[in-house]
Amino acid sequence: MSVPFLYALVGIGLFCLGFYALIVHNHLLRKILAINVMGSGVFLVLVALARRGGETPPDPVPHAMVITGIVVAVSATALALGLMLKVKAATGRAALPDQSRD
Amino acid sequence: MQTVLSEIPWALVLILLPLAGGIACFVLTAAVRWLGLLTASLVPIAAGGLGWQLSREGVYRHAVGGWGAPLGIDLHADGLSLLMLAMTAFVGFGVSLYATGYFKSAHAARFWPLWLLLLGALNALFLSGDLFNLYVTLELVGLSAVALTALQGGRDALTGAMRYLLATLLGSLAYLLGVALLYHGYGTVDLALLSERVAPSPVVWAVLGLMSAGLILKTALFPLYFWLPPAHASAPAPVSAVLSALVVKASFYILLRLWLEIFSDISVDVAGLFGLLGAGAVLWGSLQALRQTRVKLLVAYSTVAQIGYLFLAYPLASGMGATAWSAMAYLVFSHALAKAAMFLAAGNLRQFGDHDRIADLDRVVQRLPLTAGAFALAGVSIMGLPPSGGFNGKWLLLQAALAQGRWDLVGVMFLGGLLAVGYVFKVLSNTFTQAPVTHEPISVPARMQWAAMLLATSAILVGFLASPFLALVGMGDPFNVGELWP
Amino acid sequence: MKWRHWLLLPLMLALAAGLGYTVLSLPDQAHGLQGAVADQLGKSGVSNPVTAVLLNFRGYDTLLEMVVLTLALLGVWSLGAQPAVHAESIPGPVLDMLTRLLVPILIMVAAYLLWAGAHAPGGAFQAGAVLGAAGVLLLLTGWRLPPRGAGYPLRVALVVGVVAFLAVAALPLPGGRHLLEYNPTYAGVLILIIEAFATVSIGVTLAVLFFGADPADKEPR
Amino acid sequence: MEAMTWLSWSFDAFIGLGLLWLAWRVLACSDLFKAIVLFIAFGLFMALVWVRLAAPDIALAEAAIGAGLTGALLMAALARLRED
Repeated sequence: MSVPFLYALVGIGLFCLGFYALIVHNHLLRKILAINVMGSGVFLVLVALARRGGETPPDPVPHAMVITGIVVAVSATALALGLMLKVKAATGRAALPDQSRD
Repeated sequence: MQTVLSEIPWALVLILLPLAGGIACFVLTAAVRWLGLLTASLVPIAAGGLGWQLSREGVYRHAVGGWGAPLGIDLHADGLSLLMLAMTAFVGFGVSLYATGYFKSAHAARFWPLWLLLLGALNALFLSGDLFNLYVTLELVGLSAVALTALQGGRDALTGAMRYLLATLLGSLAYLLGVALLYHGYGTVDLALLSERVAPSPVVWAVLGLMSAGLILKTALFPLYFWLPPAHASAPAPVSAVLSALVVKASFYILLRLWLEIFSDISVDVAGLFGLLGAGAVLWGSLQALRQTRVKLLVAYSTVAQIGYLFLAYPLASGMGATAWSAMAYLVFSHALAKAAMFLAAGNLRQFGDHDRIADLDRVVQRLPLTAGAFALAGVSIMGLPPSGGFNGKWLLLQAALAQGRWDLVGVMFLGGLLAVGYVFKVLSNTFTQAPVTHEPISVPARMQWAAMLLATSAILVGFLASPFLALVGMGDPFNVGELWP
Repeated sequence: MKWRHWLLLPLMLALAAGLGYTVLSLPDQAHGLQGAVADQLGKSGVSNPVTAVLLNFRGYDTLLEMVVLTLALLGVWSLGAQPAVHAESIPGPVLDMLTRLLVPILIMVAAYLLWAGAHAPGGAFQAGAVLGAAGVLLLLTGWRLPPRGAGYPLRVALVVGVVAFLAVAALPLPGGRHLLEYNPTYAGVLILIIEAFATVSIGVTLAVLFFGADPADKEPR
Repeated sequence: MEAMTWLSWSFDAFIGLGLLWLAWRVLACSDLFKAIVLFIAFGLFMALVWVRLAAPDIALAEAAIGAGLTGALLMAALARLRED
């Protein structure tokens, strides 16, 4: 298997791993980490596949998209962390209350 | 005069004006209310200008930076974009008017920048013709909506906002993975170019699955609606109105565009699945709404149900495209007006009695007649009774279902209508009587009542304007069906 | 509770397998936009293709992305005061000395990255992040913005990048040209101006996000 | 030449597997502090991958933002979480 496909598959793996962790874990910090891992997976797919076909200069468009994506990810993470602290302050736990019991 | 008006790039004004207004509100904290209301009143004028421009010159395209797709980003406006932009501008104005009375100084300084940026993000989303650019606007909409939900704090609002944030980020990432695969499959992210290039392949199927799942989650279609009721019910009233009326329509719009441009030729079976989920949403959402004991939760579940109607159009469009898509356009627009009015009225009720328990509403009809009237008029449109925009939409949808012998969907619409009558009257019937627990009423500013009334009346009036409405929506033939009904 | 997770596992494996199959079904040769970028690079005003895409060909995305960053800040500030990090994190002499040494270096690195972005790896986001890191180090050693700078001046610094970007974007419109259309003669200068202001805003925003709340926020916690 | 290609391929395979292993540890290890440290390591590994994929611009952005500042934000949040 060529290197671009190898990394693209790793990206898919990260996406699925993060998705699974996002559902399974209760702690909000862990959910935020999971979202970030998922995002890294998507970025990896985006850039790795641009390398298909060898040593020619790589396609800069996905590179620019990923830089945009990284900034979006850090913005979302900052808001999520701030919200998590407020949830902890309001409920005493950094986890979402079980909806079925509400 | 005419040349000056036609030379103004109204579409760009719709994007740049609210963004600049939001930033001005952030810096000049002392003048937020006036800056905010001014911006929100200029946006409908710009939307009107764009409509005028479209009707004279046809579909609008703008190559940002002068590059043109696929290298650059293209903006694009047709009748469908105009429908969403007009909806945003109109609801946005009503909500802004309301918000000038609702938020006190500290919260006002936080509300206006976020809200104007959300307004600009929604306009940018409805004008974008580029899938990656749509991802960025989608994140703008999502983050500002979450921040607005948490604005006033409180346990329910904070946990609701957190759940909402995680759901919306997950949806965006699924969508983005779809964009990545499309780019590597077809070498562009421009929607118009993709619609020429896409052919059935494993990539398209995976993209259809990823993007549909992500956008359905963000639209809160049954069964992925879990995040909507807590967020929409616990947000401040003007924010709830924006979330239910506009924000869920943003992801709905992207899904619709993708369907019309790319996916409808690939698969008809998926339309059946969308219809099934829509039917589930109508029945389940309405039943849940009927069970609620608080006004805002009831209205939030009603949104879950009304989103379902929008998806009923997909299976019906394969046989009777013009009728089904006309119905959907009507439902999108009138639901936005009616639901915003309902949430604003619910906010008034809450402020008036300092609670929103349905059973304890105390002689509201006599003491807050405008608000009760707004709720009732909005209810008429939500139930789909004539004359109203909601009636036109549901009547057209029913016609499409009857003509194609889809008795199952006819039954769903009939039941959904009955349940809607049930939940609207559950609130209304309690507004006449004296509550067991009486309370001291808290005064509600007149403009908050008039804002709700304005939107509710518009939801009724739009029912009388069928032919100009559909002529505008049909501009540029966004649905590929020729003339829209009638 | 746990049995649900076990049920989820096969679903995830199926998802991974499906997506993996999709990726492998793609052709071996990429047909992206590298050709189109290379053709127009001469008119973009910079010679680093990534910077050309970020600030010129797809500059509109970057403009909106600056708004995303501002929005994150607005969102965090609108949550109100956050608990302060406890006194145990008051720095020792080592961190203090390190900071004195590092902050000037980081600022110089940021300036270099900003300038280099036109022709080599680098650019406003990398430079802004380095500037933000310098700000975080300062905050860690206990430095705080003086009260006079916390209100209006801070807010101006936070949005100056977006404002400059918006201004340059709207500049061609009165002449009937396109949004964000640069005259190729001045494209390089315009890009550098946008990037310089953007770097300041990105750096300040990231440092302030680390701090948590609006330093001018007098609301009791 | 053949040996070089094979060596380079196995290096990439090693990084790819290492990335997956790190992500799994980030999401599964019991201590949150450790998880954040591992996440920062994950970010630095990502930066290495970007270099391997001929994307030095992203590598810089990832190291500075993805690993550096996100890591700092996470650490600060964890410290505040454990305040009370």
